[in-house]
Amino acid sequence: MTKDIHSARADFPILKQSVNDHPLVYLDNAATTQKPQVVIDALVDYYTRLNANIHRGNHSLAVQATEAYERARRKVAGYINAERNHEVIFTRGTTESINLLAYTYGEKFVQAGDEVIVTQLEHHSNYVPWQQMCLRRGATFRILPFNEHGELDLALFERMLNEKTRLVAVNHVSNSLGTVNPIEEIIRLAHAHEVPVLVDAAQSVQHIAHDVQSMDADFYVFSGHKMYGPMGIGIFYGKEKWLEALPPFLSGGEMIDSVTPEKVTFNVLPYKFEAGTPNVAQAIGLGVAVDYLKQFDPLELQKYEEDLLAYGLNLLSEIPDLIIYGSPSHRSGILPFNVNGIQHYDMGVLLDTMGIAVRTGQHCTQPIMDALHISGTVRASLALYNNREDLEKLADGVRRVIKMLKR
Amino acid sequence: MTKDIHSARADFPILKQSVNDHPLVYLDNAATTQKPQVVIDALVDYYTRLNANIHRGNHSLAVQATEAYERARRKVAGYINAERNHEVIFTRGTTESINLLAYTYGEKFVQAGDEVIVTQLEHHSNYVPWQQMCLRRGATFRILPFNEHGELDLALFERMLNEKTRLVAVNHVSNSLGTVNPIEEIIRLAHAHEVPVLVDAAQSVQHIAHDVQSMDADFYVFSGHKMYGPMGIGIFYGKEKWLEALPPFLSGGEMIDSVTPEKVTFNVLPYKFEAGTPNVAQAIGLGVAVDYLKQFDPLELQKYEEDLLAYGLNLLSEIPDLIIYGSPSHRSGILPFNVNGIQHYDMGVLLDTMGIAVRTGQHCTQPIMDALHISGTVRASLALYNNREDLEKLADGVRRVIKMLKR
Amino acid sequence: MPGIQELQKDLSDDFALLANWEEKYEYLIEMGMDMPAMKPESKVDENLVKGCQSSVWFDVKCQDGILIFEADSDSLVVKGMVAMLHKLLNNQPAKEVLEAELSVFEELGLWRHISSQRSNGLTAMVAHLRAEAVDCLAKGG
Amino acid sequence: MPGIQELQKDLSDDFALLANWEEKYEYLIEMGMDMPAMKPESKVDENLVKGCQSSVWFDVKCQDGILIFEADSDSLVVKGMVAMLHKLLNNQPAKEVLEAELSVFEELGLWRHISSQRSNGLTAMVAHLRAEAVDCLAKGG
Ligand SMILES: Cc1ncc(COP(=O)(O)O)c(C=O)c1O
Ligand SMILES: Cc1ncc(COP(=O)(O)O)c(C=O)c1O
Repeated sequence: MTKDIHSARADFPILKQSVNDHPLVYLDNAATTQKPQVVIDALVDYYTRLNANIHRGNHSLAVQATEAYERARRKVAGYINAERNHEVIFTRGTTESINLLAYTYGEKFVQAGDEVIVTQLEHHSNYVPWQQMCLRRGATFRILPFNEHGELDLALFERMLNEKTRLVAVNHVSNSLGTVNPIEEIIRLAHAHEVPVLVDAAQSVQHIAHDVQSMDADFYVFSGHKMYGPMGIGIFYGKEKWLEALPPFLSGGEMIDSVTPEKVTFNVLPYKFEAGTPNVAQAIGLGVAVDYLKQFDPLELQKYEEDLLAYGLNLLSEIPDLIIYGSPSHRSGILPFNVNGIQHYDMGVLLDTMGIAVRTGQHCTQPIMDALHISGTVRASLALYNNREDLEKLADGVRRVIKMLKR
Repeated sequence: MTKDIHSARADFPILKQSVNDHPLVYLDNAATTQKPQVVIDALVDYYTRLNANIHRGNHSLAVQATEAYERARRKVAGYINAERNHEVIFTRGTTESINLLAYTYGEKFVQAGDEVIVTQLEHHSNYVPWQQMCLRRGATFRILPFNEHGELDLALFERMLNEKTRLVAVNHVSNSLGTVNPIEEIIRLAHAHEVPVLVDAAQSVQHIAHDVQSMDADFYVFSGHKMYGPMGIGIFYGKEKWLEALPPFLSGGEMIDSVTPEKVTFNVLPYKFEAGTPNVAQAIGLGVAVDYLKQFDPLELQKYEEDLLAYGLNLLSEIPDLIIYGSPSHRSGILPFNVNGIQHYDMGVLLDTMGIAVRTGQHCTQPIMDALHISGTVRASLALYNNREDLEKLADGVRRVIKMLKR
Repeated sequence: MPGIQELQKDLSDDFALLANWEEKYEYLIEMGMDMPAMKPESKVDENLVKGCQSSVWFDVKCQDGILIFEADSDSLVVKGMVAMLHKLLNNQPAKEVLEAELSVFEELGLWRHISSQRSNGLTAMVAHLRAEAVDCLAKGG
Repeated sequence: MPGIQELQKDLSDDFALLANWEEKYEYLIEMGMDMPAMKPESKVDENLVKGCQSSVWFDVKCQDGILIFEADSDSLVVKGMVAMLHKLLNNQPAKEVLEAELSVFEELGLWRHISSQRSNGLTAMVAHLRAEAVDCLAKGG
């Protein structure tokens, strides 16, 4: 039995709130999603019944906490269909995962004159770490631009790949435009040149495909807090052969096998990359978020969210003077817009007075804004608990703001 | 009105549990402490009422969450008496804080031939990052040994300091022996040679002095989960002049001011060091833990814990064949021991059958174990909710284990 | 010229008549639209109080210990807030500006979400005006 | 020689008589003490199943498809567990060892905290014996 998507909203206690005397309409899900009660309960349960430092302890709490933590890893591994559980590393979030790779891969595999390719559609977190790594290593930082639809040009990408290319870092879904990039095709082309690919799945893992084996991703990263899990937990997935080849990133407790003043030997995977006390509570919470998501039929969920997005785009496009950015053939979860003559910031503040939460500004994607020659957008972004009414309120709100400001 | 320390125990719900059919006696506090109900409630409240991504948002939830996060920073800054709030950086924990410094300070200030001093009393997390950094930079990794009391020799330390020394990294309290190191004296000596000092306060901030200005620490790091706060949050404090001088560590969202393909300018302190979505819930939880701690009179709290330690050491020392490690003139929170002929591991497992949680093994301090020529110890460690009865149960338990194993 | 305290009282009385957040914001935005326009040539970089999502310009002069300023913003909401500051602090003695407790902002609750913005916030703007007031006093003294 | 299933049943019956965790552990430790001693010369590095906090040695031989082994540990608790494995799996056909469902460990719950230990855990030991059983079958077949 799969769970009915329309029943989801009731599982999220924060959505019952009023904000500025209006029932909350939460449309800032690309920034962070809200949490179902089961995830909140899992945290309470952990701290009330189970809390202990894990792995090295042999008292009962430590053992149970260790088991719960490793169970969470297996759940995540199952969710993204990793071949092996130890290919799943817990980090703090997408940003840390990408930095982990930029430091370790850079140190081991990138030399002066080499090239790294990112796209113009990236979040700063999948842009700046590569730019900085290229600066450190004397490598060339190359940027695949997007076209007038907000899409990447694969023919151009293929021409950029060459024997100096060491890595491609690309998001599956753009957090700013919602473009769904042809990730399988990108990976296939890169692999044809024996170049590994990092997939930034921060905006895709919770909405569309998330099978790392079928897309053949070498590295795959995302944040728990954007997929209904707690803050402070994220995933760095890597194929075993890569994880074995990379040096460790952070060092300290937990990732050590043995230490002498002269040298250290490192622990096996996944521990080699998990220095210090792990975020046990948050990992367990993420496991529960995965359980929550797995109650839904994945295709039904995807269809529900796609229909919702189409409905919202349609409502907005009927508003005079409203511009929607990008027209990719496949878009997920994001409604990016502006109204001529109205500052995105003003739109956000005034929608908030009506209890409608959207985000405004650059969304950590200055390269996109620069390419579009704008200072920012209003961004409404969807989650599984949103419904048509939310989008109707958004469209009504936008019309009211236009009336307030355009006199 | 200050809170009575004897009332503390009732604030920690997990302590009401039974483990293996015995009421839990939790003596693994150096690994992680339990959480008072107010901290658990703060997490629930956050996710039920406030959850949003912070700083860049201008809807009400985002603003309130931002305020709560920055309020937590101010609370922590007040607690450690930082001169400026932006000297307090949120990280995942002590280990990340130390790695942050090792990477950034190493890159900027350490050249081939330079020297870094740590002590033989360090946790792997304050040992391996420096060792690895020295390997990367071609610097010399120097280790100040401890003497037969488990204490550092300051005269020797002074002789090790020279014009090539770039940094001293030392813990305030050893997590393995409980030695309280003469931190003011160490800092004074280092500063006389113009060498900055990192204080690993993971085992001290919650028990003894925590005034960074009076000890004149250049860098001061600790973990929330060891001071009654949530997992997944820690602090990296640095004097403003140092934080301004250091390059950023992780890059990505939040720590950027502006980005072009060629270059990036970084945000101001503290954001320069906080890449990616911060652990908002956990930071707020840590702020509440600080509030909780501040209810007690600090001197009374310290005295209570000191008396408890003395009481416990005394009880243990009466047990035949029991060895207590170290005899420092000032010890905090830690009871490290073994019984002749009994594996520490067996002691831990069998105490656990009686509901007594201790830790056994190396405690991430292999250099200490190697120096003592042992494979590990049993470690009982204290928190403010422990009482004399806990220690009596521990001593009784140890006697029963001896009876079980020595026939 | 009424004092800052009196002006604050007037403002809070005005706002008290408004029924809900939207009306309050509407009133705020109107105040911005009614504020005397800034000379275009004053909108130069050195007058910019740089913000993250919107820009604010302040052109501040000091005449005999009195602070006189023009201001503008590309955001109408921020401009409304600027207009409130203008109503309260323009043409006031620098000394008064420095000592004023601007409780009305807290009291109305209207811009708590603006005030905490990192750079273009109320705090930044007030800090800017206070710094100018200090300079003005220094000159005068 | 009784089969592994039968032996498991016996063990769980024995443990069922014991009142509490301490007694169960006492019984376990006794089993370890009663296990035939390992030849000191067999305690070499290649027989070590390396652990984090305690060491376990296994010296496994294969005779006509039958697994024969000696074992020891410097931890009495682990040695007790090793003795249980010895009681169940020593002198059993490699094929049986490979196919055995060692449910008794789960059932008794006694060593859940040992079994999840990273390296010196039950899982590691069972995996070691299974690998030896595979070798033994390969030789035999
Ligand atoms: C002295 C000391 N330093 C560092 C650490 C590492 O702290 P964390 O695991 O929270 O990063 C610990 C924790 O065990 C410690 O006791
Ligand atoms: C596409 C993308 N990548 C990376 C990130 C950074 O994620 P986090 O802030 O959780 O580290 C985000 C979040 O905004 C994102 O949308």
